[in-house]
Amino acid sequence: MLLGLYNYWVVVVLMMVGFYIVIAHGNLIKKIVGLSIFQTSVFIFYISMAKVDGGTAPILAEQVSQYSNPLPHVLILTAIVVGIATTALGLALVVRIKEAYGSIEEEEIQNKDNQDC
Amino acid sequence: MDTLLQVSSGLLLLIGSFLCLSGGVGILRFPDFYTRMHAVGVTDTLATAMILFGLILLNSDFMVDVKLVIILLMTLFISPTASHALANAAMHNDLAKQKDNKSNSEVKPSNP
Amino acid sequence: MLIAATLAILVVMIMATIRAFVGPTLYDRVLAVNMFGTKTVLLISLLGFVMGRPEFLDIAIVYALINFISVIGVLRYSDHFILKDRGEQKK
Amino acid sequence: MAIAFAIVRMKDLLAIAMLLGIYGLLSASFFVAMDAVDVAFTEASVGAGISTLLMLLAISMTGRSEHPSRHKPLLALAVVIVTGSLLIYGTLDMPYFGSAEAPIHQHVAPRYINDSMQEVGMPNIVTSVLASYRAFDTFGEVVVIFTAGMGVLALLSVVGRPEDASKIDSFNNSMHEQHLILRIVTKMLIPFILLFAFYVQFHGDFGPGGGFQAGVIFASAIFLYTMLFGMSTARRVINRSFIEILAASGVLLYGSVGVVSLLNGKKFLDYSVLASDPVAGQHLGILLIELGVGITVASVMVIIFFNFADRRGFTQSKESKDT
Repeated sequence: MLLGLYNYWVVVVLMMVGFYIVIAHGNLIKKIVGLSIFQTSVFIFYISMAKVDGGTAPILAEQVSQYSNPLPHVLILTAIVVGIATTALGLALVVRIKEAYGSIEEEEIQNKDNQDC
Repeated sequence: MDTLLQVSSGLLLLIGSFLCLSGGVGILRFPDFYTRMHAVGVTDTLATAMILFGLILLNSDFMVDVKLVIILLMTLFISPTASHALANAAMHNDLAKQKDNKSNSEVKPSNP
Repeated sequence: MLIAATLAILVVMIMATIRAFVGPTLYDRVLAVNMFGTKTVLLISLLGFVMGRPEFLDIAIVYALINFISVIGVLRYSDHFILKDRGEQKK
Repeated sequence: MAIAFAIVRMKDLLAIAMLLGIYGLLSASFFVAMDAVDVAFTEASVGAGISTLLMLLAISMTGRSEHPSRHKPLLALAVVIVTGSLLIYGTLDMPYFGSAEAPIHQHVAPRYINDSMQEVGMPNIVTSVLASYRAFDTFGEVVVIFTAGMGVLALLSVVGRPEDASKIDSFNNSMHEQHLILRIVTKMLIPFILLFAFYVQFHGDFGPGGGFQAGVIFASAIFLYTMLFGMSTARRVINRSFIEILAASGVLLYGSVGVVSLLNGKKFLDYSVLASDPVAGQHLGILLIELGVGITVASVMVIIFFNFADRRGFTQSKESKDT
C-alpha cells in the first residue's frame, strides 16, 4: 500500500535535487535554476494533493459532480507568477554582481572581497 | 455514418502517431544537424495536422472544433517558420559540415 | 485509439528529451525543444479527449504560441555566443 | 523528472536553459493530467516561455560556462540525503494520492465547490476563489509582483541614454536583418496573440484563464515584437514612463475597488455593493480586479524584460569599446 504515496516521493526527490544544486554549486545562475526546481517541486506537491480520484477540473459543468480541490490551484497559480517575478529579481542581482565583481562564481567573489579588506 | 467517422478518425490518429514516431526515430538516429532538422520539420507539421483532424472528426461540440482549427492553423504557420528560422540561423552561423565534424569530435559523437 | 496516440506521443517526447541531453550543438537542443513543444500541444489536446472534458484547448493554443516565442528568443540571444565563439577562434 | 538530474551535471549554462524550458513544458502537462487547468495555463505561459527567455538574457550578460568547484560536494550530498530521507519518513503519515478523504478536501473546499455558483455566479471555481473569496491574498501577490518589478528597475535601469546610443542601436539592428520571413509571420501573429490575451482575460470566468495568464501572454507578445524589431522600435511603441505608470495603476485599480466597498460600509473587497444585485456586483468586481491584475502583470513583465535587454545592450557596447 506504500505505493499510494509515490507522488510525495517524486516531490521529495525533486526538492532534494534543487537543494543540492543550491548548496553544492558555486555558479550563481545555477543556484537560481536550483531554486526554481525547488519551487516547482512545491508546486507539484500542492497540485498532487488537490487531485481527487475520479474528479475533474474545478470548472462547473452540468453532468459532473466530483471536482478536484480548487484551493491549492489558486495558491499555486499566483505563486507561479510571483515566482517568476522573484526569479527575475534574483537574475537582476546576479547581473549586477557580475558587473561589480566581474564574475558570478561564489568563491571568486569571496576571494575578491577578502583582498579588498 | 457514425462508425465511418470513428474508423476514419482512428485511422488518422494512427497515421499521425506513426509519423510522430518516425520523427522521433529520426531525431535520435540521424547523423548530423541538418538531417535531424529535416526529419523533424517534415514529420512534425503533418503529424500534428493528422492528429488534429482525427480529433475534429471525433468530437461534436462546435466550440471545440473551432479551437482545434485554430490550433491547426497556428501549427501550420508556426512550425515551418520555426524550422526555417532554425535552419537559417544554423546556416548563417556557419554550422556547415566542417564545423559540425569538429564539434562532433569535441563532444563524443552521439549517433549510435 | 486515443490512448495509443497518447502513448506514441509520450515515447516521442522521451526521444526528444534524449536528443536535448546529448545534442552536440546548441541547435540540436533548440530543435529538440521545438519538437517537444509541438508534441506537448498534441498531448494536451489528446489528454483533454481522454479525460472527457475537451473544453480546455486554450492551453494548447497558449503552448503553440509560447513555444514559438521561446524558440525565436533562443535563436535571437544565441547569436551573441556564436559571435563570441567566432571571435575567440580568430584569435 | 530525470531532467532535473541532468541539470545538476551540465556545465554549459545555455543547455541548462534549454532543459529548463522542457522542464516547464513537462510540469505543465503534469498539471493538466492532475486536472489543474488554470495552473497549467500559467505554467505554460510562464515556465516555458518567459523564464527561459529571462534566463537566456541573464546568461548572455554573465557568460556561458560554469567553473568546476574545487571543494568536494560530499558534505552537501550527505545533507541532502539526510534531509530527503527525513522528508520521506514524514510522508508516511500523509493521505494516499487521490483519496477523497484527505484532510485538505474536508474544510473549505466543499463550500467553494457547492456554494460558489450561488454566491459568485461563476462556473470557474478557481477564478471565484482567486478574485472573490481570497481576494485579499491576491492583492498581496500583486503587490509582491509590483515590488519585484520595481526592484529590477532599481537594479538594472540604465539612467539616461549612454553617450554612444547610436552604436547600441546599430548593434541591435544588425542582428535581425536576416530574419525577413520571421518578421512577416510575426507581424501576422502578433495581433492574434494580443487578441487571444484579451480573450483569456475576459473568458476567465467560464474557462481556464484570468488576469495572471492574460498579462503574461500579452507581455510575451511584446517580447516577440521587441526581439524581432529591435529595442528602439519597441521603445517608440511603448514609452518607458507610460509602462511604469501602467504598472502602478493596475495595483491602484485593484486597491480602489476594495476602498469603494469600504466606503459603502462593507468589508474590504466585498463586491456585493458594486451593483444592486449581489451576484452582478461580484461579476463586476471580479472583472475589475482581474483587469487590475492583468495590467500589473503585463507591465511588470515588460519592465523586467526591457530593463534586462537595455542593460544587455549597454554592457555589450562597453565590451566592444574595450576591445
